[in-house]
Amino acid sequence: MILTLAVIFPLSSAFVIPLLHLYGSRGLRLFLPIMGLGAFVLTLAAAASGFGDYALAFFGGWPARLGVVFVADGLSSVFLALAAFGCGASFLYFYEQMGTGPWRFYVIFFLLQASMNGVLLTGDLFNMFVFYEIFSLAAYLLVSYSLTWQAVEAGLKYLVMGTVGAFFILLGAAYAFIATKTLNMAALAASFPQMPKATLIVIAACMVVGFSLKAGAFPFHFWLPDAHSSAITAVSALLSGVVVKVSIYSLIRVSLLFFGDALPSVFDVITVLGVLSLLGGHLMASRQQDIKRLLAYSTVAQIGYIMIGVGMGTATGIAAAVFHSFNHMLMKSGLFITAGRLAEEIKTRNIQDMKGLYYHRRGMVLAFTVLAAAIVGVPPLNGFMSKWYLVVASVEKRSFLAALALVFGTVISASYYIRVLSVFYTPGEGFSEHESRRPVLAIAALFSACCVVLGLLPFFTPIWELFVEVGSKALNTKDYIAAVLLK
Amino acid sequence: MIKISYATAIFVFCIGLYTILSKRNLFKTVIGLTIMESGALMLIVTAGYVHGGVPPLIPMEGQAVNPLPHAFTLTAIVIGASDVALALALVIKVHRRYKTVDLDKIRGLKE
Amino acid sequence: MGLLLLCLGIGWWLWKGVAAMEDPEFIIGPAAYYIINTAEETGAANIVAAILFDYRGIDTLGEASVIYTTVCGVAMLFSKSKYKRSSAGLSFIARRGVSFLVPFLLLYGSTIILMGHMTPGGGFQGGAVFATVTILLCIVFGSSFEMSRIKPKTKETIESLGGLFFVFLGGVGLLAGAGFLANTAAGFPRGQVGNFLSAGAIPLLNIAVGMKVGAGLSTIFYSMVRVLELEFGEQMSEVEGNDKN
Amino acid sequence: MRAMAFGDPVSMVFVASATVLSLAVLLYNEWYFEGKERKTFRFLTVGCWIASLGALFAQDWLVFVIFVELVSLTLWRMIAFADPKAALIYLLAQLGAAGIMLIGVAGVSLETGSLAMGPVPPEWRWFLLFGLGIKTAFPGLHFWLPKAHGAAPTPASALLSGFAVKLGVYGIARLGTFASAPELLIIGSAMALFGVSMALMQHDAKRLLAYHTVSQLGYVVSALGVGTLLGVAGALYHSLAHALFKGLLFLSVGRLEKAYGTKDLRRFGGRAAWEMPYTFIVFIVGALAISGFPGMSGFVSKVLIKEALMEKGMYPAYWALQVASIGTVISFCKLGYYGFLSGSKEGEGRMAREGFVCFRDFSGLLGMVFLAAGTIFLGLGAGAATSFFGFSASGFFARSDVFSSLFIVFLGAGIFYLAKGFLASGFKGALTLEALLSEALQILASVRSALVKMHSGSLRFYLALAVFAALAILCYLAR
Amino acid sequence: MTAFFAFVCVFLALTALVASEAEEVLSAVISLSVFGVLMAMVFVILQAPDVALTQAVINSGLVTSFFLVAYSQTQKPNLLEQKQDIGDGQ
Repeated sequence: MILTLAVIFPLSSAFVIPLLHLYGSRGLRLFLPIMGLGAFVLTLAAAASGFGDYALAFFGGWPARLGVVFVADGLSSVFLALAAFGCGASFLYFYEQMGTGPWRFYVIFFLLQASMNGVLLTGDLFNMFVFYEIFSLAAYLLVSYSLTWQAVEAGLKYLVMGTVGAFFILLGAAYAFIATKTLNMAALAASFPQMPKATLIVIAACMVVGFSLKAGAFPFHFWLPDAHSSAITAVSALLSGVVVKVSIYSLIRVSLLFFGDALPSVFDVITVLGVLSLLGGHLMASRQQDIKRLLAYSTVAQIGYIMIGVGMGTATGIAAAVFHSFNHMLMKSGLFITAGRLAEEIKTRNIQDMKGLYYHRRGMVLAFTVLAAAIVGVPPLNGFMSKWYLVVASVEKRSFLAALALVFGTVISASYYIRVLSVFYTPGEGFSEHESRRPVLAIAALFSACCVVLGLLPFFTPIWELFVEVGSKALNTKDYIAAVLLK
Repeated sequence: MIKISYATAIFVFCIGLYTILSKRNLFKTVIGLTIMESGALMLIVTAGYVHGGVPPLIPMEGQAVNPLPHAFTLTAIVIGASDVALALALVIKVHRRYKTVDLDKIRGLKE
Repeated sequence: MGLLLLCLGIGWWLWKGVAAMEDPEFIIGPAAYYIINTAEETGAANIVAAILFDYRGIDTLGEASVIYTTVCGVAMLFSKSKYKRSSAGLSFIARRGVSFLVPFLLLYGSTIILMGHMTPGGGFQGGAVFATVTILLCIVFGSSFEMSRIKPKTKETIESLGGLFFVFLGGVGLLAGAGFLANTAAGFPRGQVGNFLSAGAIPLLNIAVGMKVGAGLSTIFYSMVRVLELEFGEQMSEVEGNDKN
Repeated sequence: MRAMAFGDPVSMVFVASATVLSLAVLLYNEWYFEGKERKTFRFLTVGCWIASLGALFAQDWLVFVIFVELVSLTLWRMIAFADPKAALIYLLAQLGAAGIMLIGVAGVSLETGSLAMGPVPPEWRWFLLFGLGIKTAFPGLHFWLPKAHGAAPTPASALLSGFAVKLGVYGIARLGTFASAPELLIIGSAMALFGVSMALMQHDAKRLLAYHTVSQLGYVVSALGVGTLLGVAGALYHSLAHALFKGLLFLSVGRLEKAYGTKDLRRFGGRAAWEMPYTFIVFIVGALAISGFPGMSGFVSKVLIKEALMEKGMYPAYWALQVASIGTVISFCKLGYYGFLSGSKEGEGRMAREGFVCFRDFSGLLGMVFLAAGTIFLGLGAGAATSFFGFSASGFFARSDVFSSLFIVFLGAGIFYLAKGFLASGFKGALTLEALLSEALQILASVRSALVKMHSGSLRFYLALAVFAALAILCYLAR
Repeated sequence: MTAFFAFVCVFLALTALVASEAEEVLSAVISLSVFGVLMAMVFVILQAPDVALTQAVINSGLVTSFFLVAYSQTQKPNLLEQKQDIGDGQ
């Protein structure tokens, strides 16, 4: 019941907004926060329901084998929580900045949130493709929302590459359907090992290419820096923090369920993509002059970290990847919100012109520093802990290339983040002296506080065992198949 | 019969991919998207075809064709159509700024 | 030349993937169940409509919201353009001929929607026919005429109402405790297979989707065509001439 | 993860050295800095002290790596005051070292199931050794040390060579089992010789001291390599003594630098001995200690190390250390002579009065006197100190040890006196590691520019690359 | 039946090639709608009436009209300067 509502409530609020705008625009100012809050609470509820045991929701009363089924297990509940916080923060930021003027933005925002919950919950391959299409279209539109020529060009390039990626996923789903004549993921997972090897290869390649193209892994990442840097602040925080993670979730779900034992070499491909994105992202980020492009390339690199975790294919690997996705959402959304707000206030995005910003906007720059320290991997913060678990996972699989890449990535990311921070802290010419408005500071402060808390948590509470348990549950497909099909 | 349609579907998919890669005109890219999408559709529909099949309507005489891919293709066609509509809207906007639809001139956002 | 090789390489791998599978003699998987039980479980004669609106209803809701996103997006992209000038209509003969044809087109579209659960057709196809009707009006009579007949406000209302109607029908299933978009399980009358009032909620869902797709696609076309400017000079006078009669 | 517990004798030694040194540096800061800088440096020094205490009390490798990174962060902040670029290189080297140690620690936690500090299975020992090597500036990995010391303000470099480098030694001590580790011996003696030879070539006082840190650590590492209780005791004693007298030397050079505004030996005033008598006296104490003059802490620890080496019959290492200590004596005579005694043309004009007007001037000297007293106490009270380690080296002041170290000191002074002209100029060293490093950076820069050219903005190229990657994946999966 | 289907498939591939290789965008769009109609015919042969109807209406009907509108937008010499239209520098 909760799972269906988590998708249907934001969807229906997206349908309601035009009516409110046309016939009762006074009500819009009241309804929007309610809808935003409702979507946030319902997504968290769906996450909570799925954490302990499998939570199922059958559509139309049909059993899993016939109709579509929503499955919430440990893996999807962590990503649901991630989506809830990310969307909540961006919604708050945009609502505080623009109010209810651009009501069409909210329609697309709620559609994006609904379809994201749909992808994270669905247990059916074609249904995942449909929801995937919705949130991709919504993402293309949000990127080109500001209608500046950069945003429109970035939106078009994102659309063309994203659609090519979507067609590869459609092809993969089609091949899976041809071989087994069913599209329910559990039924597919059961019948994948008996499939001829040639088809298996095609499905694996299509799925990996499609999802890593959407996630922005290295050879396919070219749209990401343009899209994330030319979008408005709320959207780039949303894209980098949350939208990219949903593709990672689908990659994890598909590669674990289908290719866990049928085609283990898929995980080596994912690791190689991860290492490539890590090196490429950091190298490109180290020469950027525009702060938002720097953060966008840093996202490509962090996606590389996550894919290395996934590529290990072990319980600790998946746990490290999931933990790092959550951390990265906190860090990157916070960084984009603070950097974006600073860039908007001083009307320039060039790092060199931001000299001496610390002495004029102390709160925002402090939050930026904590978040940057976290993303580089300075010990007490959560970035370090997730990097530590990634190293443990890669050492467990004896893949030293990945471990050394992680270390190399830390070193390079330290070099360019410190370059930015040193510009902030050198005393420079006077900007207009004023502190950003309350809510934005609150969001930034909340995110940096979460970074510190999550960094220290693994020392005092068994939070890491929780994640390893999520990873191991995601790994054993037999349990998933039994839970979905037999009930 | 089924193998021929599979071959055509894959060939059409490759033509679409080739159009996107090789042509410099933005409209040709969007045309390539449509062609690629139609290739994928044809692949899904032929997945459900059974020799000597009959359309899946209740008063069926003989073995009916598998109706499941038809539902997916319906959805995929409409998804493709909305993709193309959005792509064309963005193409118009890009044309407004660059005054051209030549892809090699639309390189404002570099490294 | 290299690009051709790339694509053919992909094509060769795809062909190897497909060639490895033998042709099916009979239907396996859930489709076999659908073919046997659609008649008595959903009462719809058209199995594809039954799958679309009953067995896998959430897919269609997703589908409708894909169109809804595109419509809202395209309207957003063009909402800031200031130029609302009417596009030139066609000659008198074309106008008279089309005005004769439009009612039949509307009739055809509505039959596709309403008979969706018996004959091939349904919400999407019917909605698309309605959209072609509005496009026809827009081209033949000029966009200002079409705007006067069907205001963008009404189109948006129809679209949103369609979506809400769909979600409401689904909610009925949810309230009846049989899961979202439940058809006969939620108490919708199944009726006799083959006649008009049958197949529970499927015709209603068809209407909802028809409203949504029809209004949506015409809004897309309208917001794209609206900013079409006039050729300077000769066409200007011709437009005034047409509008008088 | 049982993280914190009171350390055993090994960590107590390092805790003592850390506390003494940071106290001295705190006092010295009062004099060295003015205004806002003083406040931040006070805060940074205390932070560095606390972080190193955390590292020394850590009972498990992960917490140790975390606190070591925090120490290098605070030191980076200190160095960044003077020269951000050198500070960045320092921090990147430390982060890389910590990363590689992390890999080793991950391996350890996998093999032994627990993260407890202690002997490490041989397979992962190399990772940890590599990481700790960067920290203790093994010969190949020391590229950051001279640059960091050259640029850092004096208190920072005192802290840096005082106990930041010592944490690496502490790690190696924790790492070592009681079996003799031949690789440590080789590395130790190589470090000793390399450090001294490079120091002789320097004409910048701080870089000279930096290379001496490398060579003194060579002593400690080779002592650890011996593997016997005596070896470990010698190593610990020497690292404690080294922390004190190296800190003392750095602070005194710092006073020279502040007074004469330059670090270059060739341009000192020449009459510093008369103008700054107290600094000169304290410098002499430090120089004698480092060259192992009997009665100083250096002497005791060197004797311990040499005895340990002789006991296990490792003659090549023994003779390497002997030669290194001769070199040390030569270079400190050079530092003393050019720094304090002989003048040079450019240095004439500057005059420096060492007035004691307010507590601030006084506190600068107080810190150094504090360290000098510590060195002397460690030297004379050797009997009490060694009992602390649980064994009694009775005949400590055996005549043979006294004579051999006296002989080394006078031999070194003699050689210096003869080759004074040759050493004065100090030519640029031969193969500096910086060339190698910039070579690696060159490759990185070319890879990066190739990447930048790839992001040409043309959509067709992006898609072509995506399809090519898809094809590559297909071929890989199908092999 | 198979021979007829093979003929349609060859014709289909030809129209796709024309749609991609034609110099003039208008002729490419027209051949795209022909391609859509042919695809509808293929779906009929493959016993999929629903899909054929949708394909006919949407791909050869609506998508072609969108293409034509978009194409006319870009060909129309801009009567007046379009600066405001793009809403630069939001």
